[in-house]
Amino acid sequence: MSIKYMTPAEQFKQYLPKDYVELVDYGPFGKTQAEAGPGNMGQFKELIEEHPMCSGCWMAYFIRVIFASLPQPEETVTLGTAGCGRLAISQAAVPFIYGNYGDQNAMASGLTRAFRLRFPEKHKDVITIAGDGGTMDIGFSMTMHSWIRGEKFTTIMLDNEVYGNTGGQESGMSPKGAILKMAPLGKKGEKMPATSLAQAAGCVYTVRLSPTNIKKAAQVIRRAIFVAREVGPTFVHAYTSCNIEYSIPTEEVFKDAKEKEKTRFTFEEFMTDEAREVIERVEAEEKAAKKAAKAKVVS
Amino acid sequence: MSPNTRPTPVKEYVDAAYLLKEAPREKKFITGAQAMAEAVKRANVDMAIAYPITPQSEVMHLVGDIYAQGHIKEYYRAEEELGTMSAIAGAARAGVRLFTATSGPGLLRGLEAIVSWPGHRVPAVLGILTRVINAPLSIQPDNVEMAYVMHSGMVVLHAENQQDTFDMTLASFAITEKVDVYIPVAVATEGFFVTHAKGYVEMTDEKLALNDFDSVAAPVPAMDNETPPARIQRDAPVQKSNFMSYLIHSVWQQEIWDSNRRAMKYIYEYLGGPIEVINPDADVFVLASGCAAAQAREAQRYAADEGLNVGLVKVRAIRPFPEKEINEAVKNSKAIIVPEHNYIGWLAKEVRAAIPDGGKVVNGPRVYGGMTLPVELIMVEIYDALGIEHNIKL
Amino acid sequence: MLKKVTVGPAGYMPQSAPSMGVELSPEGQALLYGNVVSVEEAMRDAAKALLTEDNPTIFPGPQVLWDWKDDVKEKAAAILELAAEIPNCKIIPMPDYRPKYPKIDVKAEINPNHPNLTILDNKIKACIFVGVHCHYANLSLRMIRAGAECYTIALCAYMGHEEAMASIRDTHASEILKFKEILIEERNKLGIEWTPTMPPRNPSLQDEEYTTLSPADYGEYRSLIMSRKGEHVADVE
Amino acid sequence: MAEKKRYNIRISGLGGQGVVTTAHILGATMDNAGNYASLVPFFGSEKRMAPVEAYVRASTEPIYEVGEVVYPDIILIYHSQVITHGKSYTMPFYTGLKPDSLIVINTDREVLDEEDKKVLSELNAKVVQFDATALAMKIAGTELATNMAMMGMLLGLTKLVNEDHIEAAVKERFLGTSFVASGGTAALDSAIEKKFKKKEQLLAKNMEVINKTFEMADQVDMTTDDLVVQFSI
Repeated sequence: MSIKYMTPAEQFKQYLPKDYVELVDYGPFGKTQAEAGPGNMGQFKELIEEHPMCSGCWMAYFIRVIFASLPQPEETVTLGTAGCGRLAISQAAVPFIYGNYGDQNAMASGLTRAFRLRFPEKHKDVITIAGDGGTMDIGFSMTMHSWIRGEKFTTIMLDNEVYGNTGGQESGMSPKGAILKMAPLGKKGEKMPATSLAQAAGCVYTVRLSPTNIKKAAQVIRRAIFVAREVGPTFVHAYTSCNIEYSIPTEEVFKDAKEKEKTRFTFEEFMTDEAREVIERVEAEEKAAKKAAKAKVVS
Repeated sequence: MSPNTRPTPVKEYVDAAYLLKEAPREKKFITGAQAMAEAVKRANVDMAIAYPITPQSEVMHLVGDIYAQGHIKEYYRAEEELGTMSAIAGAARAGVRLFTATSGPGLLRGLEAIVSWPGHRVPAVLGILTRVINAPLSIQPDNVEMAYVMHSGMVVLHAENQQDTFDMTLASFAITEKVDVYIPVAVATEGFFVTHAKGYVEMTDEKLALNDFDSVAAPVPAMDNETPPARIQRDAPVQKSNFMSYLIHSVWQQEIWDSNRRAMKYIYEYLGGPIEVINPDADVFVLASGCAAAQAREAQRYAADEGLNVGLVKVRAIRPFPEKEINEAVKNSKAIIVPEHNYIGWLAKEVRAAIPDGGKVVNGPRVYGGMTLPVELIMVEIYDALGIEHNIKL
Repeated sequence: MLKKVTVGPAGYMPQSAPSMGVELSPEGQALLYGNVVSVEEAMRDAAKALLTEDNPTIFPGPQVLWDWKDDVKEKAAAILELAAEIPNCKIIPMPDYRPKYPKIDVKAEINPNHPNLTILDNKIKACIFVGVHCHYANLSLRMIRAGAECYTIALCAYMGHEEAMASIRDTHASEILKFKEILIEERNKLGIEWTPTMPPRNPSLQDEEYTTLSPADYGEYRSLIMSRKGEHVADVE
Repeated sequence: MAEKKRYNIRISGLGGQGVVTTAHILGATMDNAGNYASLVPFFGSEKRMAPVEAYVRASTEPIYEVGEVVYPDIILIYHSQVITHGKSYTMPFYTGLKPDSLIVINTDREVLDEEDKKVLSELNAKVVQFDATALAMKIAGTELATNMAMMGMLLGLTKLVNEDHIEAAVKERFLGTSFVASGGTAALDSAIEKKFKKKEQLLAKNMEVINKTFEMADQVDMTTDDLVVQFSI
C-alpha cells in the first residue's frame, strides 16, 4: 500500500493545515466502503469538498460519488480534460492528470502501461473522467483506440449533453433537435450511441445510467474499476445534467435525472463472461469480509 | 509475443558519462535509423511508442525489434501521432524512461501534445527524421518542421550523420533526466540522407546500458501514488485569479526556458559543446547544422585544398542556441555562409539575430522539397564571398 | 560583491535569474545573490537574514512533510532543530502544488501558484524553502522576488536555485544541522538572547470548543455540515 | 490629484457587485459627454465568490492602448475583502498605483494598515473611504446600488462629466436592451426589477444615490495633505 506517501512525517503533523490532518485521520484512505463510502458521505472526511461548480450541479454530485466509491483511493490516479468536471476533480485528494484537449484516454494508456511495468505486483487504478465532448468528440479517436487496444483502465463519461464550460454548444452527445449554440436550427444528427460503440470497440464492462440511486451508482463504478484491473477496458456513461445550459431549476435537477432515466438514460449494464467472473468473485469476497467484520463486532 | 516469452539480455548498467565518453567503441557501417535504434538499445528505455510515417518508420520498427529482443520493457503501436505523443506524456507522469520518433506531418499532428511536454516537465527523447510538411505531399527531406519545434521549449539537437545520431540520441536520455533540465530533448536529422544512408558509427557494446530511470530525482513529483503530495495536479491549468498569481504562467514559461538554458552545460559534458569549429581564423565561415553540416564540411575541405581561408562552424544544438559560442567563433570573419535544407532559412535568421554584424550572413544556399544540397552550391558562395572569379555552371 | 539577485520587489515582469546569467553552483559550493561562494559564506549571510529580518519562516514542502522515504524522519528532525534556534520562527507548510480553490488559509499554508498571498499577509521578510520540488520552488522564489520584499533561502536536496538570495545545494539532514550551528554562532555574535523554542503549531489546528460551536461558526461552509444519525442541530442561523 | 486629460481606472470587487456594469456605464457616460473611453472586463475562470476586476480608460482624447490597467491613477475598491483577503489579481491592492492618485474604498471598517498608509502617503495618494453599501441600502433600499454610489463618488471627485451625462448612461443601462455583461447580471437585473416594479422608479433611486455621492464629493478637499477622507453614512 502506498498509504505512506500521504501520512505526515510525525514531527510535522502539528504544522500541517487542519484540512490535511483530517484527511489522514478521518479520510477514506485504507478504509472499506462500509467505513467510508457513498453510504455514509458526510460522516468522514471526503476526498473532495471545496469546488467551484455551479450550485445544484448534478455533475458535481456525481463526481463526489465517484470519489467516495473508489476501492483504493491511495492507489488511484485520475485523468481528465477541459470541461466543467475538471474544476472539481482537480480539487480532490487523488492525483489528477490534465493534459491537452481530449487526450485523457491516450495519456491513460501510457500511464497504465508504465504503472504495470514499474509495479507488476500492485493494482494501481487509473480512471479517466471527462465530459461528453472530451470523450466522444475531440477525444473520440483516442477513446476508441484505447478500447480497441484493450487498455486496462476505466473510462467515465460525464454526459451533460452539451459543452457547458464554453457556454452551451452542441456536442455529439446532444439529443437530436436540441437547439444549442452552434446548432441554431436544432441538432441534425442523433445522439451518439456511446455504450454500443464501447462494446463494439472491446469494452468488457459498460454501464449507462442516470445516477439517481447512490448505492447503484457506487456499485457500477466499483465494478468498472475491479474489472479494468484484471480483464480490460471498462466504460461508465453517466447522465450529469447541466442545469445552466438546459435551464433546469435547481430544485428540479433530481426530477430531471429521474425523467432521463426513463428515456435516454435507461439503465443498461453489459459485461463479458470474464468480467462477470471478476465481479462475482470480488463481491463475494466483500460480502464475506463484511460478514466477518459484523461477526467480530457481535462477539 | 507476450512479454513473458521475450528474452532478458544480460546487461551491465553504467552512468552516462562512462557510456558516452569512456566505454570502448567498435566501428560499424550502419544507417541513421539503425544508429538511432542502437542508441535506444543502450539507453535502458522503459517504454517506446510507435506510429509509422516515412521516413521515420524504419526507426520505430527497429525499436520494436529491440523490444522483442528484451532490451525495452514496453512497446506498442499507437493510433496516430496525437495519441502517441499524449501517451508518452501520460507514461511520463508515472516516472519511466521514454522514447518515440516521428517525421514531418506526423510531428505536426502530434505538435499539440509535443509543445505541452516541456511545460508538463516530460523527460522524454523524441527522434525527428525530417521531411516535407507542406502541400503538395512529398516524403522527401526538408527540415522546415524544425522551425516549429524550436519555439516549443524543448532542447533540440541536430545530427550531421549516423555517428551524431547515435551519440546525440544516447546523450539525450542523460540530458533530459537531469533535475535542473527535465524537459524533453529532440534529436533531429534529415530523412533519407541520414536515416536511410549508411555511414560509420563507433558504438559501445550493447551489453552496456544506462542506469535505471530515477523517478525520485526530479523537479516535479511522479504521479505514481508513491511520491508526495497526494493532492497533486502538477500540470494544472493556471490563470490569474485570487488564488493564482498574475505571474504564474509567465514564471512557468521562464522556468522552461531556464531549464533549456541549463541543458547547455550537459551538451558540453556529453557532446563536446554546442558547436564545432574548423579553422577558427578563417575569413569566411560556412555555418550549418544537420546534414547540411556534412556538405559544409566537404566544402571547407575543398576550399582548404585550394588554399582559401575558409572555416566551418557546425551547430549541434539548436536549442539552447549557442549564441555566445557562435559570436566568439565568427567575430573576426568577413562572411558567414549558411546552407540549409528548407525555404525559410531558420538557421540563417537565428545567426543573424545572434550576432552584432548580422549583415555578413549569406542567405543560403538553400534547397528544399527533397533536393540534395551539392557542395558546388556552397563553393559558389565561398568564391563570391572572397571575390574570386569562377566559372562553375550550376 | 556585485549582487546579481537581490531582495525584491523586482517589479511587474522581472527577468529570471538564469536569463540574467546566474548559473547553479558546482558541487561543494553555494550561491549567494547569484554568485558562487563557499557554503559557509552563504550560510552565514542567510543566518543573518533569518536573525535580523521580520517574521522568519520555514516553508517545508511535500518531500519532508510526508513520511514517504526512510530519510524523511532525520531531515524533518533537523529542520525542527534549526527552527527552534531561530528567534520567533514560524513553520508554514507547502503541502501540495495544485491551485487550491477557493483560496488558501494564508496563516496556515503557502501555495506555489500564489506564494505572495502568504508572504505579504504574514509580512515575512526572510524565509527558507526546504523539501519543495525544484520546479515549484523556482516558480515560488521567482514570484516572491518579483512581488515581495523577502530574503529567500533555498535548502535544496539537488542542485539549488538561482532565484534565491542564498542557495545551498545537496542539502540533507547533516547540512541542515551545520546551518543550525552557523546560525547559533551568528546569533551569539549579534548578541541575541534566545532559548531554543519550537515554533507554534499550525494555527488552523486550534481545538474547537464543541460545547459552544454552532453551524453558524462555519460561515459560508455551513451547508457542508451534515447532522449525524440521532444528532439534533438546533442552533442554525 | 491634479486634473488630467486621461484617467486609467482599476475597479476591484467581488462577483455580483456590479463591477463590470460600472465599467460599462462609465464608458457610456464618457461617450455621452463627447469624450472617449475604453473598457476591459476581467473575470477569473472560477465560478463563484470570485474577485472581479474591470478596467476603464477615460480621456478627452482618443484612446489606443488595450489590456488591463496595470498602472492606474484611480482605484475603486468595492469590497473590504479585496484588501483584507487579498481578493484581487494583484497584491497588494495598490500595486502599480501612480503618484498623486485617487483611491475610493467601500468599507464599513478600517482596512488600511500602517504599512499601506506609509506607501500610499509616499505616493501622495488620496483615499476616500465610505460605506457605499450602507448608503445604497439607505437611499435605494438595495445593496445592488452600491456600484452607483461608487461611480457617483468617482465622478463627483473627478468631475469628468456632469449629472446629465450620467443620467443618460444609467437610463441606457436599465431601459436599453443592448447591454449584456453575463448570465449572472441578467439574473440580478430581474431581481432588481422585481423589487422596483417599474424601471423608472429604479432609475430614480439610482440617480438619488449618485446625487448624494456628488454632494459628498463636493465636501472633499483634494488639496490637503490628509491621506484618508472618511465619511460616515
